[in-house]
Amino acid sequence: MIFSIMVNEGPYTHQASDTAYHFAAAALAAGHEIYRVFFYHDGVNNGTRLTTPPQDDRNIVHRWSELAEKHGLDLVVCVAAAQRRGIVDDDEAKRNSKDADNIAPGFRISGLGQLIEAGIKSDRLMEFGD
Amino acid sequence: MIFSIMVNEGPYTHQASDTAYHFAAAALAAGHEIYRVFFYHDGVNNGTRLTTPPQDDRNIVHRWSELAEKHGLDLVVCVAAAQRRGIVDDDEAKRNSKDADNIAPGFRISGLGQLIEAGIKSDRLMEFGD
Amino acid sequence: MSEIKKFMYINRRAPYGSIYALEGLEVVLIGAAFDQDCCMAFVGDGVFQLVRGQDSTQTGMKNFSPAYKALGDYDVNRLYVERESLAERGLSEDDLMELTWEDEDDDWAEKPSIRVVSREELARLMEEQDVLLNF
Amino acid sequence: MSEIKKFMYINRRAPYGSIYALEGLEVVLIGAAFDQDCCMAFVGDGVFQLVRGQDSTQTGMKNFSPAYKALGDYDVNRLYVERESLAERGLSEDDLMELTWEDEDDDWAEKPSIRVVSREELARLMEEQDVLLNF
Amino acid sequence: MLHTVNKSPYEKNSLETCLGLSLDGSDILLIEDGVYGAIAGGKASAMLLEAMKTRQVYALGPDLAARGIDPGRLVDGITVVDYGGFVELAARNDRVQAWL
Amino acid sequence: MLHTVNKSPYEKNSLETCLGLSLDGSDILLIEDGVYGAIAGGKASAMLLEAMKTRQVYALGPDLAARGIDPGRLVDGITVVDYGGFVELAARNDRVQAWL
Repeated sequence: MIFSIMVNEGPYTHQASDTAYHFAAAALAAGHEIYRVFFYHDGVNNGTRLTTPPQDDRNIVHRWSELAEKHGLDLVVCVAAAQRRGIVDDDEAKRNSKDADNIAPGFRISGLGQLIEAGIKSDRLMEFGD
Repeated sequence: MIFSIMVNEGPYTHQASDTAYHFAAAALAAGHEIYRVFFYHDGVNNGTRLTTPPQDDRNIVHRWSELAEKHGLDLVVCVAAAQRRGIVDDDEAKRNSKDADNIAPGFRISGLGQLIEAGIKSDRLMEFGD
Repeated sequence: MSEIKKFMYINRRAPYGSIYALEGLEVVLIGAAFDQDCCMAFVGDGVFQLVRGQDSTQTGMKNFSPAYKALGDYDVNRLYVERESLAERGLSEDDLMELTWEDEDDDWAEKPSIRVVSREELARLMEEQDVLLNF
Repeated sequence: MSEIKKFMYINRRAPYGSIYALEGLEVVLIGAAFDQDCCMAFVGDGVFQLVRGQDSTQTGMKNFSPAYKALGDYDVNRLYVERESLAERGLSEDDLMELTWEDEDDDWAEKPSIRVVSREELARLMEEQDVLLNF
Repeated sequence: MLHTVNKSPYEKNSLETCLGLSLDGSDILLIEDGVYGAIAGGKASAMLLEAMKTRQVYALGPDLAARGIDPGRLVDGITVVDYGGFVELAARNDRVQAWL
Repeated sequence: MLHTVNKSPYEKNSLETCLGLSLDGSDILLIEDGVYGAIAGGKASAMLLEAMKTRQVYALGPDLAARGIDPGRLVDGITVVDYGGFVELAARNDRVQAWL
């Protein structure tokens, strides 16, 4: 079965990103496919490489990057939501005249159409938020 | 009268930062003093210079920077909350081996003691959150 | 993409207090380009999104309520509003914006997009969907 | 800083679902170094923060409940828990962690930190404070 | 004491908790989505009317306007204030408490 | 249809709204702070017991454990599942709805 996952809240503040991660890992372990993970609203804040969580806590951003690398996941950060919140890749930095970028490995910035497409192409679109 | 203000949510997602801003502006207009604005929880996300909000919308980060410059406000971003969420200044970038920083003009990163001190030194500590 | 799926966008949040209503609407407007079968539901505090006469000038926030009027042009012309939610909040249908669409199969007659339905009707409509997105 | 103010940290959120409880506790522990008069209140879902036997291993989240046991050492020894909130949620005082402090004025006797109070008592305690911080 | 409430009483328990924990003579200011509780005829208005026997209730005008709520629609006796009025309420009361 | 609820019924109206808009035969999974609604003897348990006459209710074990809720404390008839069970419920039902 093909799943897609939507993450609507940033790391640490709400449990949404944690639950989504464990759901994704369990779905992959059960042999399901994950078509896409789409980060919307504050969920885009999962895609910054500048976090330094306490050493005795999980690293939410790294965990997504690693799961993506291991399973070839498509981690998409919504561009409109990202602009409002300051999540930027190299292209976006140039386009908006920013002097730095902060996107984490394995994440890419793209449009809302990617969410709709995920809804069309997947058997189930799972939403995790606040 | 001396006010301090605590902002607990990021820009755009919740109205907290907007209400806090208008409260601060109204307090200054009425001749009150603002000892400090302290950004905690997701509130630290108000302090990134990488946002590009839609052109027909307010720029929340700029607005704080400008108010701070005009009135000499002390805008403090909590370091522990900022580390979890990827808000970084030059010093923090070096300390945590990050290749970029994203702090906005007029904001500084400091410890939670700054919040307690604001509570002690101010007549009223106003909290805005979700 | 030849598949046509039924999308329902469920709105349960008030506008302005948080961004979910605005960013939800952005999804609906983008989604309309995909030629799927889509409708919206307004439940709980979501009904407040459709209240007429919104003026956010003094808050400095963007008044995005005019964008709901564009939905008809994007063929999003079924906006289900839960009757019980309106009543609990001291509202009636007269408090909502007039939202319309033009029916090309009926000589472009202008028809209302808002359909006030009961909780039970809405529950049944939800069961007919393929994708349920919540804002 | 010679002033001594009364700080009350009011906890209204459950742990784990959101970070407010954890980051609130971090404020209390830092605040304890400032020699102010401080206490905590647990109201509504905040009472869930004190439930014993928390084990977050399977969620991958940090179990921060042991940190409440450190509060006594920081002289934060008045944790007011609203009785009505416990009862509504199907809990009793026996479901809460045993939190204690040592009273140096009473030969270091170990005393309980948790004080279950009525809604009315809590409302009066709030009026005695200088600074009320909510998490 | 000034209590602020920024949540809709139809979604979250903040107003109810505020009323349970505020003493007679308190000032209560509804802001942000909290202003939805002020609509006359809504289910929450009974709770507010009861509280108003012993407390003064205010609502933030800019938040009412943004949400399309005409002041004529409010429960009788609620005073509408602007941001300057919010500052005044905070200054006039000895302490403030934010019910989020 | 699978309905997930991630909010405490004592703080927000998500569970109540879910029960009002779910048909007989639905599966309801309590996750995150939603699991607090499953405690027997809590005020919310009556609402859940009524719903369970026609619907199956599940609770996510890892979230119960994190919050110190022993499965023996749950309303009778609630099934505890792990993340794999969550995936199974999502796969087995034709559609999913997240009550946030």
